[in-house]
Amino acid sequence: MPLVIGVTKELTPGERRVALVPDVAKKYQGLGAALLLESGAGSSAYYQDEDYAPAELAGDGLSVLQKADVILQVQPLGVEALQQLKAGTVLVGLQQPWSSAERVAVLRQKNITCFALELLPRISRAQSMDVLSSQAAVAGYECALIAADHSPKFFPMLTYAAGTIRPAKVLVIGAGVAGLQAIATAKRLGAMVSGYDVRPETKEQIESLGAKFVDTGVSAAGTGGYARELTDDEKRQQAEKLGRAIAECDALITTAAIPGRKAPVIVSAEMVARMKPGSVVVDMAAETGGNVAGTVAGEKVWIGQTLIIGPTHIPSRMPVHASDMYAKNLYNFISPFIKDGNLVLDWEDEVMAGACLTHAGELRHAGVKQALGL
Amino acid sequence: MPLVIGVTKELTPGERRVALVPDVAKKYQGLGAALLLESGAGSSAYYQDEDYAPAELAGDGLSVLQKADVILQVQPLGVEALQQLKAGTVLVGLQQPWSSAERVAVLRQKNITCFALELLPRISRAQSMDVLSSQAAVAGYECALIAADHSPKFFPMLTYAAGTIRPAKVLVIGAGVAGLQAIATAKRLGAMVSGYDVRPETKEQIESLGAKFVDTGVSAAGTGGYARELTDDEKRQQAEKLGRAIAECDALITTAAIPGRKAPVIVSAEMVARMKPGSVVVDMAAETGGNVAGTVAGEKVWIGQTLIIGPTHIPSRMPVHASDMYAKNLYNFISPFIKDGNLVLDWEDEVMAGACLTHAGELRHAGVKQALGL
Amino acid sequence: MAMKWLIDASYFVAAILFILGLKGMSSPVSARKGIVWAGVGMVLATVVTFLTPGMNNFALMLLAITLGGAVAWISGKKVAMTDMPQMVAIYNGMGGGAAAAIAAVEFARGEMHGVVVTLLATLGALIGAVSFSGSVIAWAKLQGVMKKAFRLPAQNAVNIVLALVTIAVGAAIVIAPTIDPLLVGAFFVLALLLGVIITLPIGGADMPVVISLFNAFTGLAVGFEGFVMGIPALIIAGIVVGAAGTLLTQLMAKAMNRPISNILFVPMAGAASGGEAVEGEQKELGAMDAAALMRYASKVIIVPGYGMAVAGAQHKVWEMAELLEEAGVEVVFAIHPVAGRMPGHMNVLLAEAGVPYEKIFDLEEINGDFAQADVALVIGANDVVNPSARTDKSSPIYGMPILNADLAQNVIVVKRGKGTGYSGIENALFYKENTRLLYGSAQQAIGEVIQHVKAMSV
Amino acid sequence: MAMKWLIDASYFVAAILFILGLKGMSSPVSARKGIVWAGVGMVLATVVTFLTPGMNNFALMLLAITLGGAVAWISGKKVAMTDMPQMVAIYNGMGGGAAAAIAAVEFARGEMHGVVVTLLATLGALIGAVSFSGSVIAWAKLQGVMKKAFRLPAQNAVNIVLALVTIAVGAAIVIAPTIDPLLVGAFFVLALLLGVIITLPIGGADMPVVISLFNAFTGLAVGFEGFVMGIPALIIAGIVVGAAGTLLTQLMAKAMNRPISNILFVPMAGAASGGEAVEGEQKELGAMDAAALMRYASKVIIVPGYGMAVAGAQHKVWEMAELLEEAGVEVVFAIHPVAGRMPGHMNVLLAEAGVPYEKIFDLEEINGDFAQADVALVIGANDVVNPSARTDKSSPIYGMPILNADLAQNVIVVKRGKGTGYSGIENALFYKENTRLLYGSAQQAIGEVIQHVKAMSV
Amino acid sequence: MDGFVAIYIFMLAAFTGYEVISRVPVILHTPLMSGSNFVHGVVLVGGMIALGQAETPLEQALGFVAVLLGAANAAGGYVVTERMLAMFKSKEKK
Amino acid sequence: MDGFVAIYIFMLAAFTGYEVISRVPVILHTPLMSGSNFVHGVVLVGGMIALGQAETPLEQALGFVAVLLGAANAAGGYVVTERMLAMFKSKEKK
Ligand SMILES: NC(=O)c1ccc[n+]([C@@H]2O[C@H](COP(=O)([O-])OP(=O)(O)OC[C@H]3O[C@@H](n4cnc5c(N)ncnc54)[C@H](OP(=O)(O)O)[C@@H]3O)[C@@H](O)[C@H]2O)c1
Ligand SMILES: NC(=O)c1ccc[n+]([C@@H]2O[C@H](COP(=O)([O-])OP(=O)(O)OC[C@H]3O[C@@H](n4cnc5c(N)ncnc54)[C@H](OP(=O)(O)O)[C@@H]3O)[C@@H](O)[C@H]2O)c1
Ligand SMILES: NC(=O)c1ccc[n+]([C@@H]2O[C@H](COP(=O)([O-])OP(=O)(O)OC[C@H]3O[C@@H](n4cnc5c(N)ncnc54)[C@H](O)[C@@H]3O)[C@@H](O)[C@H]2O)c1
Ligand SMILES: NC(=O)c1ccc[n+]([C@@H]2O[C@H](COP(=O)([O-])OP(=O)(O)OC[C@H]3O[C@@H](n4cnc5c(N)ncnc54)[C@H](O)[C@@H]3O)[C@@H](O)[C@H]2O)c1
Repeated sequence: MPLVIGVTKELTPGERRVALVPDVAKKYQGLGAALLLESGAGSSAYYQDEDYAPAELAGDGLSVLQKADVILQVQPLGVEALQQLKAGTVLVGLQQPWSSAERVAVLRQKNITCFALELLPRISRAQSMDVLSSQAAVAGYECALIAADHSPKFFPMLTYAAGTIRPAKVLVIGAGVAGLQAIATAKRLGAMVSGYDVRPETKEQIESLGAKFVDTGVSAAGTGGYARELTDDEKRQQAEKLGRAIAECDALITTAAIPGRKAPVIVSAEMVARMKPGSVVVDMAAETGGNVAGTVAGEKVWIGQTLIIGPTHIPSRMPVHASDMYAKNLYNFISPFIKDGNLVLDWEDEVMAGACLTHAGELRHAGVKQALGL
Repeated sequence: MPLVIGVTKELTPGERRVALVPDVAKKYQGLGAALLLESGAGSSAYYQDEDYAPAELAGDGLSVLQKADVILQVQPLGVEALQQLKAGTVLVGLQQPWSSAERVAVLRQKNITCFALELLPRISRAQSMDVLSSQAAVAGYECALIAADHSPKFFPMLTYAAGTIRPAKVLVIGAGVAGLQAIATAKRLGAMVSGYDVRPETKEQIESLGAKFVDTGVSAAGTGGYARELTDDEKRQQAEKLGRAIAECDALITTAAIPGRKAPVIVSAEMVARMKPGSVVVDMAAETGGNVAGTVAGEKVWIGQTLIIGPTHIPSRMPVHASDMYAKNLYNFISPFIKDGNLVLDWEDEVMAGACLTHAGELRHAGVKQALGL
Repeated sequence: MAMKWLIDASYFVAAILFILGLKGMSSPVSARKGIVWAGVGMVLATVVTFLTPGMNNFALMLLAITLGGAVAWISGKKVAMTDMPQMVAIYNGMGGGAAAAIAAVEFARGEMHGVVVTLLATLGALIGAVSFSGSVIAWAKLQGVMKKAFRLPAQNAVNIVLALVTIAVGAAIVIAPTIDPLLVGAFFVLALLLGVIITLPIGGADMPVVISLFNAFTGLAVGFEGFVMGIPALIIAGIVVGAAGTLLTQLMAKAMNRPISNILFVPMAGAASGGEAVEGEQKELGAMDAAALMRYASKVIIVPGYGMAVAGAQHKVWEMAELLEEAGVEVVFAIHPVAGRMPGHMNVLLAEAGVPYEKIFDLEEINGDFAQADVALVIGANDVVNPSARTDKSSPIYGMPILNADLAQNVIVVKRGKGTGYSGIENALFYKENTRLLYGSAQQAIGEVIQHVKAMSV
Repeated sequence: MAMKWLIDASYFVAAILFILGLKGMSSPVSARKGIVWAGVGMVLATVVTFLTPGMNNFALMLLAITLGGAVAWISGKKVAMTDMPQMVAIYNGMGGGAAAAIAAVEFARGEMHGVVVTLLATLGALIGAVSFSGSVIAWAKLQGVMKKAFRLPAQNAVNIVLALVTIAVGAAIVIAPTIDPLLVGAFFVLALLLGVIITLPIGGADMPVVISLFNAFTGLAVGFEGFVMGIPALIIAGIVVGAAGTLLTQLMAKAMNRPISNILFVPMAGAASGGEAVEGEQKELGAMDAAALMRYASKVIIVPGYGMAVAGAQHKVWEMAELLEEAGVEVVFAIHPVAGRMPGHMNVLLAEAGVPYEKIFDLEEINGDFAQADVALVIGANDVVNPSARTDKSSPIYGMPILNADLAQNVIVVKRGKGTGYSGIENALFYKENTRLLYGSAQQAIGEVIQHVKAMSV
Repeated sequence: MDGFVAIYIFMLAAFTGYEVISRVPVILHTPLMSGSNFVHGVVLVGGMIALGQAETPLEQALGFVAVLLGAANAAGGYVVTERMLAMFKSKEKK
Repeated sequence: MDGFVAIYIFMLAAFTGYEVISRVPVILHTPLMSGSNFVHGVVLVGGMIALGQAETPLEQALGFVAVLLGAANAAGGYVVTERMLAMFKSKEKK
């Protein structure tokens, strides 16, 4: 009996991605694995059941959960779904480990081997498995488009028969993967872009895209490519300098995040109040609380004459490519351990071991253990 | 008593532009004219009443209509509003002359001098007054953004850690002012763009933006920069070649128009059916019937796995700059006749005379006369 | 002996300085150093010549030097910059005259050794005399002293016959065992006449080429007389100038697109020029001149048009602008409201090329600046710089505001040929006095300009 | 008389051909024509020499020519391309030897007229002999016949003393009223020894410069012997080569970043080289070499990295690529999945520069092609071409797929200095045999390359 | 001087003259013409020697003319060239 | 030959040599070195004349060496240069 890899429809509302795309399905089959797909799993991302052939199709998600040895998912499975799994099932996908106490209990109890790609060590070799990066790239691009689309102004400079329109000013706060992508996209559209981040090395990175760096004199270099939280004093200084840049811009895109925590609030209500009429804010961090005071996740709110957009499920706005990237990341993560139709995990592998949330009834990840108080 | 120039809130639902912006208001005042502004007229375009100071503010539109000598408007005034005007009032703005039989009757009866900027002769000197061009530029840009925003794919090429995403293919049909702008914007975003138009000179123009021209071998060069309608045979040939290009693209933007007529239907239901799952169509001509079979103005409809968007009031998506451009166009049209606070029309002026719909009780424009059967 | 050695050595150094001087003058960077070096060589050679043993007539010599030198120096200082070409012509003619006079002295002394020396002396005399009288005519024409272009009925035939006769007389002098003063006299008269006859029919526009040719002639003549008198400094300087001058003449003729033969030999069929365009002629210039004009300008305004878009030349244009800026030139872009074929056409392209927004100005912002610009570079634009929009009521573009490119000191227009623009009308700007056309598709033409700008910035 | 005239004229023509030949060889376009012209000149000069009146020993002469010519011809044909430098050295040494031998014959005949001629003969002999023995040593070292670099204790002092003694003996020969065979013999021995002693300590990398120097020496020696024998063809060819060779030596030394004095005079302080980097040295190359390598390549793969982004060099890079393509080179871009600092970083930049999508390949598509590429041009990339990712388990980038730039025939790396990349680790690729570093910020470095590519495409 | 030596000198000088200016920008054509015009002003030296050796009044007269013209050539050539090249001055400093 | 004439020739030839190769791309350094090496192979002519005039066995021996070495210089120089330059062939045709 070869390894059965299962994929279900995503149940989270607003989620349109799928953890397996036809191209990648063929590769799994090439490794000798059998595929079990809930019928219509890819349809929200425009992938048709027949494209996955010769994967086996299941009429409902339940049978997939019950039969599969490995389950690929985008959003974490709910507790009920987890209860359906065979003992020893391997789960691969995003698991929101920092808010997973209840799920972890079930995972341990059912002896499920759960890989949380949020925990993936950020080493060079793991880049091709890094769903956070790939989905952040999608999100950054989308947020820039949302900003341009909602702005009541042109982004590019435009000389026309009766005059000249100066280019819009776009400010991007947080220059991680998503922020840089947003900068690049806004630049492409012709806007005058500045970028800001607490990590000092981002200055060169922002400038390498032809944008300006807003220098506040505050640095928050953390470890592993992530940022640390700032002290209050630093926050005040940052706020002062940033406030000015924010007041000047026509569109503001915020992408700041600190892994495992609520997103930092960087743009205060007072800053928003100083923005120009008709300015637009896209808060990419809305789902984790938002970088901007007043953001409501999933809504567009007006604060004075400023529109604050708090988009959620951003990669789902681009399900075809977001799924494609996601599925390839998962494949790169798990495929080294599939040999001749069998899954042989190698606990010596630092990437695999590092991304493991639970295995054999244990919560394996120290950071998560601490965060959940277990 | 100086000339009073009046501006009211636009009443048409969905219209967010305003015919006068603060910068231009100052210029009118510099010519000695007095301004009468309905309070809040600019607010939908983010222009505040106080920015127009020292214009006089009127609490309601009615008093503006009754007092002003010249009224600047975006959308044509309704019959009721027209009834309120003083005899001899001068109207400047878009008038939808081809569907204005009822309004023309009132205009004539009330001896109103009405300038329809749709009728503006397209000569070089008049380019700075050409609202069709300026608003088309806005619309073209917006349509490209709408397409990008709704596409489930990346427009640009993107190499990331687990592979490469090829750039999206965008096809723009109709390469007038709006079409070229859409091409330029899609190019900016990194898509592979092709363009198509019946006028042969557009080939060079499309290529001058770095896009490809889809050659169908059909030409429909008309007079005055506009296109003529095609014969059935030509339509068939065009359809054949175009069909292939449409089936290949990820996003389709249509902007084809023939002035004074319903927009030509270029993309048939059968062509839409051949499009790829997840493809997006933005039909800029939706308001005048659409270039695509199945377009519904103001709605997004799914035909199979293809999303067809029929946006309306497109320039209102960008009211700040659209109003700014529009207001400058109007100013360039009417200001040459304002001297020391008086309006002195010069009927020798070919641009002014050419744009006149009614004056002194007469319907002046031969083409409109014919079209309305008067 | 020591004196002779000193003199020889000085001549040697002078010769080197002349060569280095010319080398210097062939690059804008070192040109001024070049003339100074050559000047030092000249002073050295002149001063040591006074030390030559066995010389007489020092008073006369000093008088001649003072007189000739002073008059030339003062007139050279005073003359207007625009009259420079004729001054070069006349000074060059004097050099040719001097060479001829030296030959005359040698003939008068009757001391020539051998056929070769006589041959060289005669050749030098011929060339020098032709250069002398020809240069005088060239000067007279350019100076306006002589107005019309005189043309003999069978100009070419007359030229050839006269030349053959002169050469025959010269040959007779060389062959004759002793020197016959009559023959020599006739020879000089013929040679002088030849110079006049050749130069008379040549028109003003071709004059620089002819002057350059006479310059090469004088060089050769000096070189030959150097052989006769055995002074290597004269030989080297003369021959080097002769060779350099010949090349230069070719280069100049090429830059003007006129083969030398066309200039010297009058075309057979009737009158030459005759206005082909109503308002003058489109004057071409090469990429190198365009490059030099801009490289040594203070301010350049670039006016892009639809042609730049068609050629896809925006990247090249920006590269050129950057190079010019590196060289200290102020470069800005002027965008006309309706340049191209859609609103913002030029913006899209310039953004694509990476031109920063601060360098882009619209019509209202920039129109006052053209008068201060050294060069307006119009790239594939036509209607938007057509001055008839200002004045000609019948023009289809009458009333459209235009970019005042015509007010710049120099206008360079890059286009492929005589194509009109969107409105299909002629553009008087292209025929203006201070306008030059750089023909070619913009991408390639600007590419060449770039190459030359780089060469000038080494 | 007629024969003498024919011979002289032939020498004259040969001299012109030599000059034109060298001129031709200084541009890639005409280089092959150049050697052919020089060859024709050589044959002409050799053939007419047989006609010289009053010559004997024809049999010996033919034998020597046949022998020397045939051996050299055949060995020249057979030698591997990589062994060319030592062949040039040895042939050059033979030329020097020939010049010295001619001087020896003249000394043996004892017929020298005047101090100047003796001086020239002696100088020629000295230079020729040094060039001869030095070249032989250079050959031996390059060929591997002589393995170690011999270095005397006080090398520089020994060199100077030996040179002074040799010159003193030479001076004695010149001053002496008659020629003393003993003195002459000693002189030649000393001169030969000098060549050996100078060359012995020079390392293999510096050899080309030294060979070029000896080449200039031989030229001068030939020129001097030409003066002695009164054969202008020798004078001209010799001196022209002497001057050209001197310039060339300077250019080569400059291209290698080694002043000539550093090469000839051993640095005082102990051993010279000494490995500073673990796995070898980073070998620099100039923009001109980079340009030439790519201009004459068939296929170039460009690997852009974060450094290109930092430098904002994308426009320049694409311009260079276009120029190369015009010259017939196939140029493609290879984008590593994680080049830069965000997904698609390189895509954004290349799109901005206008690189068409068809020219952009990702890792999987292109990795097989590097082995067929003549040049891999790595621009500001580091980690993504680091071969340690393949093999070194301890490396932080172990396991990351990399672009196989190291498989290309030549690798050119553009970076500012010894900065590491994102992972902060050394890159063995930069120290590989076939890798050359072009230092500088990418924008400026590629700009220079462009300039040189253009110069080569005239 | 020996005939062939003269020709060699001629040939080499011609080569030198040709090479030295073979890559001159058009903007320098006129100054360079003027500069080479100055250089052949060295004919003055020939004139001086001719005049210095002149004995008869005719010879003296001709010699005088030669020196006069030569001096004018040299002096005028220098001044004019110098003025033309002055326009390259400001830029050189940058 | 007169001393100063010799120096003039020297000077001019040096100028010519210098100018002729002053703008040579690095890729041509080695071929050009080889080519100029070939050119001074004309020393063969000197050797031939020396040998042609040789009378004593010593002179003959030395002359023989001169010709032998000169011929090797010329022949070897040509072949090697020709081979090096052959790599520019394919490109020229384009
Ligand atoms: N901006 C808008 O919204 C808009 C819309 C519609 C119409 N227009 C009209 O378009 C015109 C724009 O003026 P413009 O000055 O930009 O353009 P233009 O007047 O159309 O002139 C373009 C010039 O470019 C030259 N050209 C074409 N291809 C070239 C190439 N590859 N390289 C170099 N030169 C090339 C042509 O001359 P050769 O053939 O000799 O090369 C032509 O003279 C105006 O009349 C305007 O009214 C503008
Ligand atoms: N793409 C992504 O999504 C992403 C995200 C995060 C991290 N990363 C990491 O980033 C790295 C990308 O590799 P890479 O090869 O592109 O870059 P890299 O390894 O960071 O190397 C960049 C090189 O460019 C040189 N450089 C810097 N400025 C320069 C300039 N102005 N001109 C010329 N050279 C310059 C530096 O050397 P000098 O200082 O000597 O000039 C340096 O060696 C990988 O390690 C990848 O894992 C990628
Ligand atoms: N080595 C690897 O393999 C690898 C892989 C992926 C990402 N990375 C690196 O990790 C870094 C972080 O990536 P990410 O996008 O996942 O980060 P993220 O999503 O965790 O955070 C986004 C950005 O917000 C910034 N930020 C946090 N607090 C802020 C504040 N108060 N004000 C302003 N900005 C604030 C962070 O510095 C970060 O740049 C990136 O620079 C990326 O290059 C490395
Ligand atoms: N001379 C001037 O001053 C001036 C001013 C403005 C515009 N113009 C020119 O007028 C032209 C039309 O401008 P517009 O944008 O107002 O046009 P429009 O909005 O009337 O039409 C849009 C485009 O649709 C095209 N079209 C019509 N039927 C079609 C079909 N069946 N298939 C494909 N395409 C079809 C037309 O050719 C036109 O290009 C433009 O090229 C513009 O350059 C000139």
